[in-house]
Amino acid sequence: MAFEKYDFTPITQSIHQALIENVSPLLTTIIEWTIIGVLYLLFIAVFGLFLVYAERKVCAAFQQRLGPMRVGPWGLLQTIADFIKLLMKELITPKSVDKFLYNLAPFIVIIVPFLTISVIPFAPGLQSLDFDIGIFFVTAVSSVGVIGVLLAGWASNNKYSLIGGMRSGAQIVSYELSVGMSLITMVILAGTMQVSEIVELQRGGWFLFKGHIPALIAFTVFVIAGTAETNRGPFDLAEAESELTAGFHTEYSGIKFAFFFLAEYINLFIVAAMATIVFLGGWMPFHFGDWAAFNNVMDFIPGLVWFFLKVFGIIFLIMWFKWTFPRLRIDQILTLEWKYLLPINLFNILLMATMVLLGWHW
Amino acid sequence: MGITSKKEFEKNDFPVLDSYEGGSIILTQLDALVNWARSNSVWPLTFGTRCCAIEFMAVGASRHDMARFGYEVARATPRQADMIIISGSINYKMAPVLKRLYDQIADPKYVIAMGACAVSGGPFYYNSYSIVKGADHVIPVDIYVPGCPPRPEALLYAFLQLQKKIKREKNFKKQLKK
Amino acid sequence: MKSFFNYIAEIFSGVWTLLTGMKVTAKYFFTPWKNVTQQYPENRDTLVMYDRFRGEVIMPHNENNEHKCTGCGLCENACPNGSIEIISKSIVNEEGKKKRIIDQHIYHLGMCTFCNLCVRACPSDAIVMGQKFEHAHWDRSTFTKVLNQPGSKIMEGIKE
Amino acid sequence: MAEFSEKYIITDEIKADEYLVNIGPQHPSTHGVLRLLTRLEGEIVHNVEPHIGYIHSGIEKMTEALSYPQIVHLTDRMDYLSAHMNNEAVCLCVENALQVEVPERVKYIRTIFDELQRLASHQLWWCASGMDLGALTAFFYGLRDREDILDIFEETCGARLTLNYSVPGGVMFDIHPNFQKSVKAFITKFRKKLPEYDKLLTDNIIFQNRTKGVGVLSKEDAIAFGVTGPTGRASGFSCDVRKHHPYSAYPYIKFDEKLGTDGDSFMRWKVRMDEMWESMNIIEQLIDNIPEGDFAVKMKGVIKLPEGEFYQRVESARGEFGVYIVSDGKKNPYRVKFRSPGFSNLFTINHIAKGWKIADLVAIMATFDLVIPDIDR
Amino acid sequence: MDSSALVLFFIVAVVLVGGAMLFSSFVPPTSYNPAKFEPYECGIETIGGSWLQYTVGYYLFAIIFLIFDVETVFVFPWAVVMKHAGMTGYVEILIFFFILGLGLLYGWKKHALKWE
Repeated sequence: MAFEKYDFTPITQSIHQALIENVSPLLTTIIEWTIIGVLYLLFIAVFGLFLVYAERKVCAAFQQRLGPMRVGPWGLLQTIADFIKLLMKELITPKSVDKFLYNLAPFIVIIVPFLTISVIPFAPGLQSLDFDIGIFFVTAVSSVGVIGVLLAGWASNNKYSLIGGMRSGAQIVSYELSVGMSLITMVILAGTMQVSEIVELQRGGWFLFKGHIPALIAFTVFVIAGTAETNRGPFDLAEAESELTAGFHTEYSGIKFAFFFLAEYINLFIVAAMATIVFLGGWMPFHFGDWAAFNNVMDFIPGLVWFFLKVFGIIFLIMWFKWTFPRLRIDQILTLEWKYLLPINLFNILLMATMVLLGWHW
Repeated sequence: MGITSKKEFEKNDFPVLDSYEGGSIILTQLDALVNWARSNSVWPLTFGTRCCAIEFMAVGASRHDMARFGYEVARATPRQADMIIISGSINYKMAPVLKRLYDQIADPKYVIAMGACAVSGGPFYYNSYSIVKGADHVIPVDIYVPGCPPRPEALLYAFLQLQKKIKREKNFKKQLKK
Repeated sequence: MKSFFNYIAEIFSGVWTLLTGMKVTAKYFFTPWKNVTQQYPENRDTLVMYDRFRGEVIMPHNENNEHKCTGCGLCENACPNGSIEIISKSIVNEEGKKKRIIDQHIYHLGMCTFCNLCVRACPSDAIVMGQKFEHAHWDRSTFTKVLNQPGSKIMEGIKE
Repeated sequence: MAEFSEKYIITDEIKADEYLVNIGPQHPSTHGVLRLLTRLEGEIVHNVEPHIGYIHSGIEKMTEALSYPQIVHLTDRMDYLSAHMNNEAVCLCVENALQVEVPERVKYIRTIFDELQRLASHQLWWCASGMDLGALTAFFYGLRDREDILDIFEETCGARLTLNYSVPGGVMFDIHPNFQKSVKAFITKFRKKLPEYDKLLTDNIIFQNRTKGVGVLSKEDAIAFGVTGPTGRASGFSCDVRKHHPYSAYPYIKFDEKLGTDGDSFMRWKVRMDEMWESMNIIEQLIDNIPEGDFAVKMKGVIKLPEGEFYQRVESARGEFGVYIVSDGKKNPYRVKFRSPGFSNLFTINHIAKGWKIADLVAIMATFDLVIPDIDR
Repeated sequence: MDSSALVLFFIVAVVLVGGAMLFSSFVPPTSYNPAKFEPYECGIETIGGSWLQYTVGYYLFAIIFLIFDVETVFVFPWAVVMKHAGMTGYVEILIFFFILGLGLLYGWKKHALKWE
């Protein structure tokens, strides 16, 4: 197919070959690691800053205003200014905090999305780690993130923080289940947990269309639960500003607070990317039946562009939730999970299994 | 058109701070960068006392849109805020609270006294027994905005003044001395 | 069984209300040309205040540097918060009579609440409400203003 | 600092599993500098103690040194969201005391301004409580529409918030030539916008779950606590001053008093939303019929009230606002007491927020529509 | 690349956070006053400590969560081989889910799914 020419595998392979022929294997690994590390660091920094900017512009558009305008053209440099300012802001460590845990929390919330992002395939051949249990790895690692929030809430020795942390604990622990189960639904359809293979399986059509009804239900559940997992939108109880001032990060200032902020946006990206990979065919172009001309045109758009288009679509959806709905109460959040999403999910898994068994999917 | 002339609008009459000894170019450039960042991302504390708080909300709202300056990220906790806008009167019971809030803001911090009450006590200057006669008796104030309440454009003008004030700061004096 | 159907119906009606809410915000998102934002520092050239807007108290002077204030002190009395102070001096005019005229009409902009009571009280329309609002300053002492310009005189024909 | 905190040591013991949290003075959802000393058990609110005084400015004492027009100007600063109602209350009180009959035109203008002010206040309440419940976009929509009313105010009175438009004997200026046109344009526009408010929040299932059945104030309690305004009417307590003690142009017009039944947060919300429709109806009845005539009667330079006690109540956006003037015949009053609706409304909070969660406390506060300088003066 | 590269991502994250925090703790301006290092509580001094016994309303949720989380671990392998396991696997998981569902229903009816 046409879009195969955008495959990154030859490039990475040739770099690897060139290195391994000229230098020792150990040095090769070190050089490759350095390149990948720097690339990912740059990607996350730039993408995180861009997402913050995008969020501010999107919410401004929802609210009939303009958003950042005066820093750079159309305010493009706004988040860079914010970042430099936060870097140049005093770090306050209150006397009463548990110093070790207080400083550990930002590390945990950043490490977790960094580990998760490693398995995401951006384009053909552009994936650093390809486990055969990729999906399982994502669910497992991302559940560690809550520990960072809990630690931040507890170590701050502040009442608002503690309440925020505890809320976040209950919430993320619950929604972890829904995320996992909606992924299970799709794993049944795919028959594998390897991320690259899942994308490859969607060459003939995205899983959202292949699995029709149960896939659609799973997608809805995944988006809702993913929003809750990132502590965003109507589920931002952990930092509910009108109740707990700033929730679990009340006592964090300057760059430490920025890391919580950044982690939220990387998590948002990861949720959107997972939805893209599992439901929307990753970097696969959109094909419609046997419209050959249309499909050929679609093929000319590189996989990287497709991937980010879909990711931004989902991110926009999640932002749309945030800027429309009022916040839920803690017991309602748990009710939504345990009385609605979980039974629906259990039922949905069986439905999907039945469909796969009877071959009713496309 | 009842507003100030362009010349007067652009006038910057802030007292100039001394330059570095030896006139270090690198530090001057770094200062310019840091001041650019700081002046363009001043996050206010959500703090409102009287009528001016409503005008402060109006500044944040769609019509005037404080977000254009990058100032819309109102933080509820002083640890993450950069600026207090004292929007209204401060009385003797509130003064320690205001002082404490100001103390808890991480450096650098800026204060805008908005409205007659915060500038001088305003309508409560002569006859009231409980109002502090100007918020600068409690915490140092950077910019004063008269008006009761000042219209949103007046507060936006104060933001511009604050930007001018931030842009002449020298940030690396302390490091130089060491 | 009935409760089960209620459960399903509840989900659908709930989702429907959420979607109507999302429709409202989407309507504004996709019509960005309807934005209501006025860009203040950029739109200064076209910015027009309402003619009754109360921005500050000013004392208009004509081209001969003459004003209408007689220094009667009614505005000082009318002011609820003491923003106006009148300092008058006595001079001897050409006819040899002693006469009290205004020396300084001091106006504390930082204390003024723009209630318009002084303008209403003024019998000779010497002070009016000006429209300047860009007063923000780092030094609050600049808010104390002397309204009558230096060397100004009272206009001919203003009754005492 | 230490001395400061010692004043607030709580006399009864803190139980082992009880959490003593200060909500306020600086808190986004207290709408000012109110301090709620809250005892929590986990998320559950055990007890709420409202502490006021953080914005106390002694207005009642100040009035004893001021003349009556100056008092009018000062009342702007109390309940700044219903500034015109406060102005009008003092003016009516002075006019009644002097037995001055104001022209019909003044009555009409004042009533229209009352209702515009009520609309502006309710819009601000809508957006602020939307923000408290976490719907941030609501905040912007409410303020966006409020700006249109503020434009009308500014065109006629020259101020956006602290109008000081009513003066004893009439109004300060005649209405602007554009006034009727712009008010009508606003009403047409807002009639289209208001259903959007419902779509965005009132019908929303999350919002309904957050507010329905939360913080129920029974009718008996409402009467016992002296709760007035939309908050009282939501409990079924018919307390509309416009209906029971009509003033200005209210006797000439037809309008419904919106009564609720449940007294929960949702009903308080609903009553205010209905009142916005009703306010627009009232304005539409009046706007075309403003009679010609003077906009003020000539008053003496120095207004002196006869000896005696005078009381006047008006319906402000928050409830019954009363002005009680004791005069000893001088140009300054002997004593002035303001009956502010927020004060009585606020102190029901412990009664109805007990046993609810901290998020519900915020929702209850939001639907009470508190303005702290109105409570504290 | 093999899974040892996870160490790389770990290191990158630690370097990012640690580097920025080190930079930020030395370069920016600082000032000292006693109130700055006390807990923030809306501008009032905190009454009582925060590390009290906190009543969590959800310990039952936590227990049910444990059950379901373990169950997820069991279901993942089944989901992968579902296509090959065929009818036998399907019936088995049906029984498994039935028992789980009963458990959830029991908890529901016993009001365990309620924030106390």
